[in-house]
Amino acid sequence: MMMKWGRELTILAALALLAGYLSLTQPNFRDAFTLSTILTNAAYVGVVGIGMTMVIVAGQIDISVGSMLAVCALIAGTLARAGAPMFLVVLASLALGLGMGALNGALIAYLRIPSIIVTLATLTALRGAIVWWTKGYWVMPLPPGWKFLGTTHILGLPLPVWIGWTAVLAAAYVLAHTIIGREVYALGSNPQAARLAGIDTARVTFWVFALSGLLVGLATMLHVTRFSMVQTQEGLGLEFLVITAVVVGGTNIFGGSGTVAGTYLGVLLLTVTSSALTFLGISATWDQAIRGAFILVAVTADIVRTGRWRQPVGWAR
Amino acid sequence: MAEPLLQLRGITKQFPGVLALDGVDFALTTGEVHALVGENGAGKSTLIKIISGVHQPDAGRIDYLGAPATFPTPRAAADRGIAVIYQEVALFPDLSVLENLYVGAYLRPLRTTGRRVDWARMRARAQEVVASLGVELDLGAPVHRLSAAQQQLVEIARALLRDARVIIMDEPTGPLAQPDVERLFSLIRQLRSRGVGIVYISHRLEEIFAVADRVTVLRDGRRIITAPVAHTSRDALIHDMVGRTLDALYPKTAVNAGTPVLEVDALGKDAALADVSFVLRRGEIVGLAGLVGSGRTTLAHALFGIDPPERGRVRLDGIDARVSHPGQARELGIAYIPEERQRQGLVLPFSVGENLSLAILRRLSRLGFVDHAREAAVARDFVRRLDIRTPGINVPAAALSGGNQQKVVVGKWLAAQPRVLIMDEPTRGVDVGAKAEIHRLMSELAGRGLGILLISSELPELLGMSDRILVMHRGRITGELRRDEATQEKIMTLATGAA
Amino acid sequence: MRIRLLWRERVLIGLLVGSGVLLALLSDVFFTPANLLRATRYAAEIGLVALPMTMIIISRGIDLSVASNMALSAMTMGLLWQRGIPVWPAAALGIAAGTLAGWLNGWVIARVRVPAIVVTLATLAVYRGVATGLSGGTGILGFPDSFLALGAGTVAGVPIQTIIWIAGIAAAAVFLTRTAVGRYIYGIGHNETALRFSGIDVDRIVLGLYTASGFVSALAGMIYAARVGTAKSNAAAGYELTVITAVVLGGTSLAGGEGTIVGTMLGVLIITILQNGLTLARVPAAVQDVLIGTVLVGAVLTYRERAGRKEVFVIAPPQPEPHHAGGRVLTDPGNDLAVGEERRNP
Amino acid sequence: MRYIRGFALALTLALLVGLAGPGQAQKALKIFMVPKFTGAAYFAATEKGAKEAVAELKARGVAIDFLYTGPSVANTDEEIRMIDDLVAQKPDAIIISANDAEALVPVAKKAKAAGIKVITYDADVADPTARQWFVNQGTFTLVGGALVDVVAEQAGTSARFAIVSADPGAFNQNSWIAAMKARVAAKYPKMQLVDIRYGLDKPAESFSVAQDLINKYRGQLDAIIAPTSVALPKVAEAAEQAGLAGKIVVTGLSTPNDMREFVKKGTVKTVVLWNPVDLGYLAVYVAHATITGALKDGMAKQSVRAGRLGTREATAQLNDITAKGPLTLRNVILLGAPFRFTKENIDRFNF
Repeated sequence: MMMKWGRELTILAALALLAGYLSLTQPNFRDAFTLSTILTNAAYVGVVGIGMTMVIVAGQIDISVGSMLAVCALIAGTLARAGAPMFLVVLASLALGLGMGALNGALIAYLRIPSIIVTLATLTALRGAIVWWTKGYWVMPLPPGWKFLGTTHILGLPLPVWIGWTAVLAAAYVLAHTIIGREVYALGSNPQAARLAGIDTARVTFWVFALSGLLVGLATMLHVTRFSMVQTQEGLGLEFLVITAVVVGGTNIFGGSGTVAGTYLGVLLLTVTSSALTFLGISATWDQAIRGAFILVAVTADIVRTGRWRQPVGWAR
Repeated sequence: MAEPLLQLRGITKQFPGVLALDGVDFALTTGEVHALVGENGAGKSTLIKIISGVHQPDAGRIDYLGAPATFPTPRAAADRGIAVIYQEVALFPDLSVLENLYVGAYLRPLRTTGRRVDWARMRARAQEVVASLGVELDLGAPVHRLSAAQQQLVEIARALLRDARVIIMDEPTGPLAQPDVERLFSLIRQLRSRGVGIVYISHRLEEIFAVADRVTVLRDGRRIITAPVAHTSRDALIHDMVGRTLDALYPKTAVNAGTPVLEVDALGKDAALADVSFVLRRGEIVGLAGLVGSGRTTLAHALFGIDPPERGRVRLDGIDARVSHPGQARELGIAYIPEERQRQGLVLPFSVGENLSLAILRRLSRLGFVDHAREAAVARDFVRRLDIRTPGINVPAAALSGGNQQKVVVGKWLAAQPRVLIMDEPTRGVDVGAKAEIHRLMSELAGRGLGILLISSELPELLGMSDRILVMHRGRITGELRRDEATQEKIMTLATGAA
Repeated sequence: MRIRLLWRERVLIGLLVGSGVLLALLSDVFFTPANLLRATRYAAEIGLVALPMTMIIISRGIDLSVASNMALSAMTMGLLWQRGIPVWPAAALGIAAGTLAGWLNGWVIARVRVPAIVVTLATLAVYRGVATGLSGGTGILGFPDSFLALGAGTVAGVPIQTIIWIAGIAAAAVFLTRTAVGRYIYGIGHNETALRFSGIDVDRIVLGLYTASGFVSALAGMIYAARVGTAKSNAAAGYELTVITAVVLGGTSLAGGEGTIVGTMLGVLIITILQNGLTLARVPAAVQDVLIGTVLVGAVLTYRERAGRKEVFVIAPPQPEPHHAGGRVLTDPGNDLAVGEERRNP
Repeated sequence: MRYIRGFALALTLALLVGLAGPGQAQKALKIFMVPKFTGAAYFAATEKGAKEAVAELKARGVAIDFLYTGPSVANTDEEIRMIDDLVAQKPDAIIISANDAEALVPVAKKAKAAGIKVITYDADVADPTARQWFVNQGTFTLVGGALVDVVAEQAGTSARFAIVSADPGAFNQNSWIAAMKARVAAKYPKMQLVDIRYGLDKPAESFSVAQDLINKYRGQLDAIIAPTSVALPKVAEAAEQAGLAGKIVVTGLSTPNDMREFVKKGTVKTVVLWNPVDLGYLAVYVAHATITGALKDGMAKQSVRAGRLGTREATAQLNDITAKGPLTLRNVILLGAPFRFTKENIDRFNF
């Protein structure tokens, strides 16, 4: 058990250490509201992280999530402004995410173009399309119902946190205990054997990307409904943050293993680290260097912990 | 004889430029082990693929369970109870044993329609099957921690879980040590008694006599003969396979061992290698026997610098040598033909010529630039000397047969002009003709003064080719047998630590 | 010297010529020597960094930290110069810093065996972060003209960095196709284990590749600083994606083992002339982004269509018989079969 | 066969280009305008003003070939490359807002050397000799000072305030911050700047950084200034969600359109900015006057007539504070004093 959840426990320990230190030295960090903001900011990243975990476990990568999020956000905002009821807006965001994810998935699974190339292209092309279409104008003002999803509180925590947790738990269950979920792991672990075992690998790959898109659509709704306008710059650099969280969370970047729980803890750790820089008053100019070094140390430590670095040969780079 | 389970009649399969199968008949009855033999390229794999739904025959008919059948996809064949255990293990290293048993055919909970995986039911059934095989398997362990033999057990258990009526085993003993082979055979007999039909493919003829009921020989896409094994002999089979009479399979010539070329003194590496000492002389072939995991390959890797030793001394021609890296080993004159030919021995997409020159490319370079003309000359020279059958030196190594691929690996190391040659399972998966050629080559090289350390799990090969045999058990050498005193029983006694 | 091009390289040349003709029709300025030479100034930085990147991707690795390294080395140079060290020694030290940063990537990848994508993703943040931290975000300017000439000067009308780039292309192409280490790099991409078992010091080559990438990135960083006349921590932001796009467009396979310097050069040129020509044709930048994404997917799609059939790719002297080195010759029809395929012995 | 696919690709390219590329006008004054990036309402407002001026000039019989183009996201390198490409088309004037004051100097110099009139607007280049005129929306001193004054008026002269800025290397933002510090030192000695954080001009980062500041200094922070339009709405949002709307002063630089909701709700009482439509409008008039010679390079005591704005003085020297300390701006045309948008006046503006 220790072995199986080793990575998750390591992150949990790091998280506890950091949060513990902050709570002791910074009284305001202990505040319930601070905790709630951290959880809320982590919620949508965590939801995107679910999709990214699936994609990476399946042996692929998706760097277009940030651009997809911006597209979903802008179209959702535009619909809301046109008077569409909120449930329709949410459905539209989900459908749009699903559609863009399906486009990625179709190009990757059926036309067999490497995923990094496809999503690199959609990353650039979608962002270009946004600027072309909006000319930089933000979507606002938004109708009063817009912020319902983002700002309603249940038991002291905003709705996005609950939805995020539900999604993480559901995804953890689906990945661990359903046939499609297990097929994702099988595919990432040994694609050729997966084919021989009768798994429709193209179909699984397609759905992994489509689902990743759908989750981006959901994350969009958790994120932008907290604000009274949709900015065209939404989602910039999101892919970097999410991939980092997935890797810190212990998912093998080459596929086959990884958990949604690890990713969610990774997201939390990065969110708390980022807040810690402000709370501890660390000079913002060193911000990026510290975050990068942190990732390097976390991943290296894990590789040393599991003894992978001592393997003499044959370990894929 | 029992009822026919699977019957193939007049199966023909044409690939562009090659007639892979030409009107082949093949029958399998329930509770039968039917061996399929032939040289590489004879059509064995194509036949298997037709049975398992990978290929469709151009002509001929298949009857399965008494009715005409077609298998349009591997899945269709699998669903009807035809399982294949491939040479290269088709498992999922990251997943647990339990899960590997079920990938592609997960069980769902009874009485629900969901896509949920019913772990409890899967575990219960798996335990039942594993217990019925009389073996132990930790269902929770990830497969990458299992030994080759255990991984094969997983594959067999997987076939049984799917109620396989026909199990095709393609070179199943390749990665196994002798006791594991024995265990596999008893397992096969057990399956036979349950009424499973087994198609057994192997290059090791001894195994066919040990386990099979009938044998079919294919050559050049045609069936040569089908006969009960009791009515045939090794030599007859070889003759049918090769199409001519083969000289001795183990053409060992007697040599007078020369001065010691390699002296190993108390070599050690944590628990895997415990104070191993031995001497290898010029012209000598020393066999290294032992079970998988006994430390044979660890010893080879230590000597070759892949995984350098922690303790002990190595002397080459009487001079102390430290090998901390394979490049150093090469420069000192130690060569190593690795166990896994395709993974460790060859760069498959590289051409035959590029593979032959790989270890000596720097020697073929002037001022860092490769002298392509010299490289080509060297490559052609080795293709000729080792009789590597290839259309040319710029054909990718992947296009060659196993035996010829192995000759490329040998050629690569002979080009480096070694004084010590370590051969780790040099004839695994190599057909009988090429096997004899590799053995002849070993004798010839020893005759020219090379010291050869031969690691093999195939006892007849060790007995046939070695001047002396060292037996390892749990990281130490437990005994040494002269050629004239060695027997399979003595080796096994030492190898299992029973002595 | 006989140069035989891969099919995908011929596609790229077709694409280059085709888009060149179109752009010339759309803008009268485009197809003038002055414009094309000027455009190569921008190609040179991307193109230089793309050379070691090609080799790294062939070896089945990746270096995402190149652009950050450009900023870090330029910043190092700037800070040293600001503290009174003459510009050329400062530049040498800046290049040394970049080389060291590359070496550090290589060390963690080769010795600690952390996957390259993870290491360089982290150092992408670290190197730029250090540059920002050291400089506090402010730029340094006022370098002497002798240094600025590196980025703005010409020799016989040809920009200096273009000359450096062309020299780099020649050196890299010769290195990759003619030397033993070049061959090993392809081998590492195909099967690293087999190379280790052939006595080749894979770790040292990998270390060397990332160090070289650091060195070239630093050199490109100097050229960049000289071109814009400033050393600043946000220099060359996002270049890593452009470089990788160019390399992949040039036909190098991210799965390792396949790729050429000529292809990479064509990839860089196509991206450059598309950006240049489309700007001249007054196509908005946003549309250019969409277009370049489409071209990338389209090009890779055409390569994939042909991936089953391999061709000879050699730059080699004529040989009396079909020649081998570096060659990939097709023999086995229909070998896209599943596990356990028997190879026919002709 | 093998070339067909490549040809198809080229054809697709041709179609796309054909759709997007307008023809070129003949024999007209070519004026190109390159903002920092096109994806922002602020720059779209300057485009609006510029086009208004172009239309007026055309109505007066001046043939103008006007092009507004820039990188799609803020990117120094792409801006440099685009300007260099545009210079090759030999425009009569080019109007630039620099993503990076220093890095754009060489390309601006190159354009000037080629006989092109170079006008900077919104964000100047670091070397005044690299361009003819800088159309200044309001000096850093004026704008930074105005922001601090707003804080002093609304939160008292001993307020503790924090700043959420764009990027640690952003020259304009750093200069406004320097001007704020100078103003605090000179006029409000009891006022205290407690922290500066950076949102990297990304909405999500700006938001979480603002939240972290609010959470850390809970009850001890009187104001937050966001001198960047991406961060300001997110800071306002963070204040609202912390239940501090109206209790913590939020101000900064942004357009009335972007901030209208917050101003009407009272979360943000005052937004400081100049009129970007007027800025673009003025820039085109300055460019035109420079081309025609109505404005002569480097000469003091000139004025430029700018349509509905009337005339603006061309100043040879203007003292200002920047990120690099005090600086004397040269050859500047000042739009005017920064404007404060409040609940009362905000509906009069649409940009």
